Amino acid sequence: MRIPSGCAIAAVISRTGRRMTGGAIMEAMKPMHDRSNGLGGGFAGYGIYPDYKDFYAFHMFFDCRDTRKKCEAFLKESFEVVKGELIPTRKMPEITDEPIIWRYFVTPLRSVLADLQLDEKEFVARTVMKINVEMNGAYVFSSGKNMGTFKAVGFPEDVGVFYRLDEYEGYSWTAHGRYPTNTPGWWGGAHPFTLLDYSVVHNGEISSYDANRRYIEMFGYKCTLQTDTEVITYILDYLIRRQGLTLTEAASVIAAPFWSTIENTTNSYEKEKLRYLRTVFPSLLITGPFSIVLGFDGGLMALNDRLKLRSMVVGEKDDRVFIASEEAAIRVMEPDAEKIWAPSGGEPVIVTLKEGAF
Amino acid sequence: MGVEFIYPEFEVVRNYDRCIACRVCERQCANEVHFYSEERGVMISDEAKCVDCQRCVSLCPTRALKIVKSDSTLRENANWQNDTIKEIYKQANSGGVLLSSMGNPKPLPVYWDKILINASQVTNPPIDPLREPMETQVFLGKKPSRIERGKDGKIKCELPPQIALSLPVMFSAMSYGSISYNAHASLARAATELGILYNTGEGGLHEDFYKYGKNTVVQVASGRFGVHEDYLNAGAAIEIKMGQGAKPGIGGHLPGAKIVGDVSRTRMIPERSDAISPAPHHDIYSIEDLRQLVFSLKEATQYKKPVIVKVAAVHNIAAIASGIARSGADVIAIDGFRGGTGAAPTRIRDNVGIPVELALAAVDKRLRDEGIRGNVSLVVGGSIRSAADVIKAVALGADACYVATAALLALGCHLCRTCQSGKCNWGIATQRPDLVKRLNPDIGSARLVNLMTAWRHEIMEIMGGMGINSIEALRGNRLMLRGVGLNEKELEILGISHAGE
Amino acid sequence: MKRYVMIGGGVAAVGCIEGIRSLDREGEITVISEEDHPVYSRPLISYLLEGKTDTERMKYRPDGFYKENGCRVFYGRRAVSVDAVSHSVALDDGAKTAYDKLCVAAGSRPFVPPFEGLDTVKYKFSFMTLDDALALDAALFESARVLIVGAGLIGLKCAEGIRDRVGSITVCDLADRVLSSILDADCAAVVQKHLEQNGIAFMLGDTVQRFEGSRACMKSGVAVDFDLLVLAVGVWANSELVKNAGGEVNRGILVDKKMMTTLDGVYAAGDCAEGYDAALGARRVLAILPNAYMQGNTAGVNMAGGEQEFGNAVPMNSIGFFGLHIMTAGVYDGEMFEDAETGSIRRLFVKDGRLAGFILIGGTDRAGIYTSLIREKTPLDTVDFDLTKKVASNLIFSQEIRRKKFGGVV
Amino acid sequence: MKRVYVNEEWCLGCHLCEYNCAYANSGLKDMVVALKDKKIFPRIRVEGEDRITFAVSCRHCTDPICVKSCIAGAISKRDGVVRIDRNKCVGCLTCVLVCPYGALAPGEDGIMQKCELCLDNACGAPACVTGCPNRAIVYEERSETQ
Repeated sequence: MRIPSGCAIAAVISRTGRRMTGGAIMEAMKPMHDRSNGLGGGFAGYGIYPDYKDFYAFHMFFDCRDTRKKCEAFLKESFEVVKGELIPTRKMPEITDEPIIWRYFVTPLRSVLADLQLDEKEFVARTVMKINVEMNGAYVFSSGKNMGTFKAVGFPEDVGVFYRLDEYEGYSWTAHGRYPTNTPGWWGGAHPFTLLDYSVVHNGEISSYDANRRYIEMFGYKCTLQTDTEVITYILDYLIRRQGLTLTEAASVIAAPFWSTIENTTNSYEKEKLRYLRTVFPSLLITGPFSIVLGFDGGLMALNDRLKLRSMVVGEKDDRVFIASEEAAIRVMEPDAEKIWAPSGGEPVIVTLKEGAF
Repeated sequence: MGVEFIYPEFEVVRNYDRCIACRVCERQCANEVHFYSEERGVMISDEAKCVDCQRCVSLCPTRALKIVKSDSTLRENANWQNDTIKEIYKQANSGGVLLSSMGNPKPLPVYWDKILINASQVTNPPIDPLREPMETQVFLGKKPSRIERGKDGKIKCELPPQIALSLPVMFSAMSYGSISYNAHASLARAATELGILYNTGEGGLHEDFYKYGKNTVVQVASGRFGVHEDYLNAGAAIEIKMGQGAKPGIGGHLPGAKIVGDVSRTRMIPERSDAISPAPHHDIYSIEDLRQLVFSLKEATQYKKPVIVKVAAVHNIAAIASGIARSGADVIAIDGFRGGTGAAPTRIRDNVGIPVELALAAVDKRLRDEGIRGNVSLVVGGSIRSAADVIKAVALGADACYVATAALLALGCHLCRTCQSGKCNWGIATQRPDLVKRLNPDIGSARLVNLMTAWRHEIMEIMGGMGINSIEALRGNRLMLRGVGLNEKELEILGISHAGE
Repeated sequence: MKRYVMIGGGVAAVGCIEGIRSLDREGEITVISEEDHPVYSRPLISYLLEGKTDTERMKYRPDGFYKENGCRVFYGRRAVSVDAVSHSVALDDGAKTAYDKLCVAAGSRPFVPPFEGLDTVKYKFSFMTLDDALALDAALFESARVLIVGAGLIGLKCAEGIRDRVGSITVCDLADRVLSSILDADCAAVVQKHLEQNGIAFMLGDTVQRFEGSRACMKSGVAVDFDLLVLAVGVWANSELVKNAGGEVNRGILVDKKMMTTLDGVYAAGDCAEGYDAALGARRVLAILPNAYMQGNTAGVNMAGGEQEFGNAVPMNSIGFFGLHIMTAGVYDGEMFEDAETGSIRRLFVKDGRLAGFILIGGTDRAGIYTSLIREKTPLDTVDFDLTKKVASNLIFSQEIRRKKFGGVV
Repeated sequence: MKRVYVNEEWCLGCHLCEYNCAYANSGLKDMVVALKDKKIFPRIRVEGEDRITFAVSCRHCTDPICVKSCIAGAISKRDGVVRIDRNKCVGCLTCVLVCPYGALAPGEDGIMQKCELCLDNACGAPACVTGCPNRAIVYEERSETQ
């Protein structure tokens, strides 16, 4: 069953790679309290594990100790696990029924990769899919390097406190508060959704969902959660990592310009390229309202659906760029934010770290 | 008479209070049902000849005519129904195979009618097609599976040949010979105006219609009628016809009486010779043979034309489609068991093949399971009756639909299902010049354009309701469909949930 | 501003006025009309007697015609001379009217042979003008015995017009057949029979030797008693004005295809003019109404400075008696093709591969198609001549010609 | 100006134009009442046989010879439309003799009648055109060169 939802999103990045605690982004979610309904909140932080930056950080939920043991054994068959630990949390009345929450810093064994003739990232991605699809009671909710997602059932500001995000420092943060209209109230269903270092927070409900899902599943992705965000995450992974598209090109696939706009494009390569991408990936066009923030290693991309059916504003202050569903959230993070603007539909806003900044 | 007598199926009811004896009915009936009695000074009818084509009814200026089903009945019998008994009589009279035209009229399930479409409420806004752009364009053809870049980092934008359609509908194959010059002219002109394609069928392409080549699919069928190099290069795509939904497993038969003048020249066969297409292509006895034909045709057209392989929906259609998807073909066309025909043995038309809805669902799933859905586009036909059917087909996974019967209806066909007689009173399924001229392509093409324009509006309206503003986001979007009154197995094959789920 | 003068107020003059006005809205037009009536249709006088029309409906143009066309009309005035040098016309009241362009549309007058004893006949009538008709009308009575001298168009139309109002009608003519100017012997016999069936008696090949009061003594020796005498022997063109002014005349005033006489600035049109007959290939007087209008119209256009030729005039007649229609056109020259059915005759005359003339009695539908073949000199090998022989139909033309006729602006 | 044009390629020979014409000019509201058991005298006539048929009605010529030839002055051309004043017509058929298209024929009463484009009857536009099932008769503007 697919779960339609409305939501609040927010994000911040320091282009100079200056590390910020998770405190500010937690505050940003407060004024948008009404956009969530307590059934899910989450954050992604980039640059938070400098000490383990060469290892994939798997954040996992387990239903019981046995599952965890079984999963650890499975991981050790093909990964070197350099560290495994409980993710530190605060006990608080607002957050209940928590599963067992662990993180592992891992790297695939060279011998395994050689045997399978697989690229390292592809192997990691497949492993994540395999655990999530096949291992009952175990769920990988974060799998990138030097980044991590933190999510739970609850209001986002509470989720931040629960995960002690004020104790992490990263160069960029994204956040999400969820308003699902129907939910099993499951922790895995909260945002951000991630695969490798891609994380997506999303506000909207996409009408193209099953067309996108049935297409992307041809390439080994398994949409287990029936949420829009999951499929968007996989689409972006597919386009960027596997097809080698740039962020802008990927944006022009999922929020493709209208044919009439393409025909009026003056730059001939640009026109040919847009026409080509739309013809080649028709099933990855996402319709319906959405605003998303894609987090990746070294940057953020914000994108609206091509009709801009969901609100999203962007602002700047010095080296920082802020993105949120509402301007109020930006003002909380930086009362003096400048140059606030609402990007038009289908126009990606890409912010990357300055060369060598982090 | 006597044992051979079969009571006429229809009655001509003439309201003599209204009849002004203008004799339009007499002049317009190629079956010679009506005539004027000089002695009595009134019009009279021989209803035994009536096929209920409604031509006289439509042209009668005082609405003095109607045709009704005869109520002269045989004793009721749920097992031996009237039609069954009459068919027995006919066969006992003639010793022949019964012939029929147009699609299967039997009360078999129409899955389109058991599928309902979703719409947005609250959580997701419907889109108003009058205010927002709504895209219905589709491109049929193989899609590359990998993005390639040149040394300069730019994407190499060469695509395999594609068929561009302004909406996901094409006019399906009807040969020149089975239908008239003016019917072809109407289809060709309408397709051109609409930015879609029509299909020559297996009868070749009349020289007058080469100018509509950009909007033409040229067909290569087992009889190879009218196939030559210029023909192959004349169209926007080539279709290899392996089978037809109305008569899977058998070829075509156009009687010599229709092979006259331009028809004979276009088909490149002598006048008055029967045009018999064999059941198989005699150079295709297996899937690898098909691959050879696909590539022969591509060679002959410098790889510039997409190749469509059209098959009838039969039991193992998913496996067949999987084979075709790996044969080099660019598009697979699946023709369901309700598809029309200019003439087919009645038993075959009514009993062979499977519903296109199930075939489509199975094929789309199979190709996705095998990861080769992008190798080919899927076109489905066989009684696509409305914009809703198109929407449902696309949501089930079709790239586009083939439409023929609906197009003929727009041209005036009243589904009397006697195309095989060659006496079509509407100027469609005939080669008699006095009948052919009854279809003025100015009117015919305008009506086809009207019909498709109406469908496009409806498609946009329904898409907008679903919050979808481009047809590609609908393709294979089965969550937008729900079944009603379908059993678990049917739902499973269709890949949709039941309404309420 | 040009000064135009018309001598005559009939149909040719109307054609001329309308021709002038098609180019020149300003010029001054003067009409000298001997008759004291606004323009009316002379051929309708028999219908007037028959009761099929009246003097109001006989008006050829609506009442405001002259006013709307800015014409000055002198009713009841006769032109007595034309001075072609000083460009003026003298009227019978002594007045003179100067012109820049003059159109002589003086028509014709009945020709009355010098019958012996004609002066002894008390009730004798011509049948040409409205006044003639009104006079005859006043004289008719139920038992009247009428003798009509002349079995031509005028005499026979007169007979038809008065038949129901008199006791008997006898028509005599020196010619051995009716309508000798337009019918051959066979056709004339058919028409004569039809007229006889409708109560008209004939004495053909015979003529009056002398009148004795109300008795005509015929050359054949027969004596015919009558109450009323109608003289319809023929007409003379009124060409004297031009002749006296030095213009060339023959049977009528000689005009070229532009309707110009040999006098400078002087044109002639209608029954008084002798113009080009395309069917004959020579000039002759075509005293029929359509011709009068078209000649007048051509003259008018040329007088106003335009360029127009009337080169395809042909003799033609449409005439009916008691429900039987007769149409003729052209000349009866060359090979004849006949298609006769009961009660109808169709005779086509073909010369040099073109239709030269025809006679239709009975079936006259679409006869204009034949007329146009003559007028346009259409080569008959470009039409379906076998069909043409049977019926006047647009089916005789090629598809391409029909496309132009019915799909184009004509 | 708009005229009636005929394209015989599409004429079916159904004769509906004749009946629609007769009805339109009958002044009656019901076609049955107007035409039942009556011989019709339409102002448009279908000519031809079998394969070739076409309807003929007044061409409303630029330079109409009927107007010039009418001995009663009953035919005139106003606003591009050639009309006949049936009150003045005496039925001499001179117009039949001169019309190169064979477009005129007498009515039931022997008085001439002709197509006047249904401008004065209840139709307002030619009934033959409206009723033609195959657009063989059209009412439109065409140029001289067309």
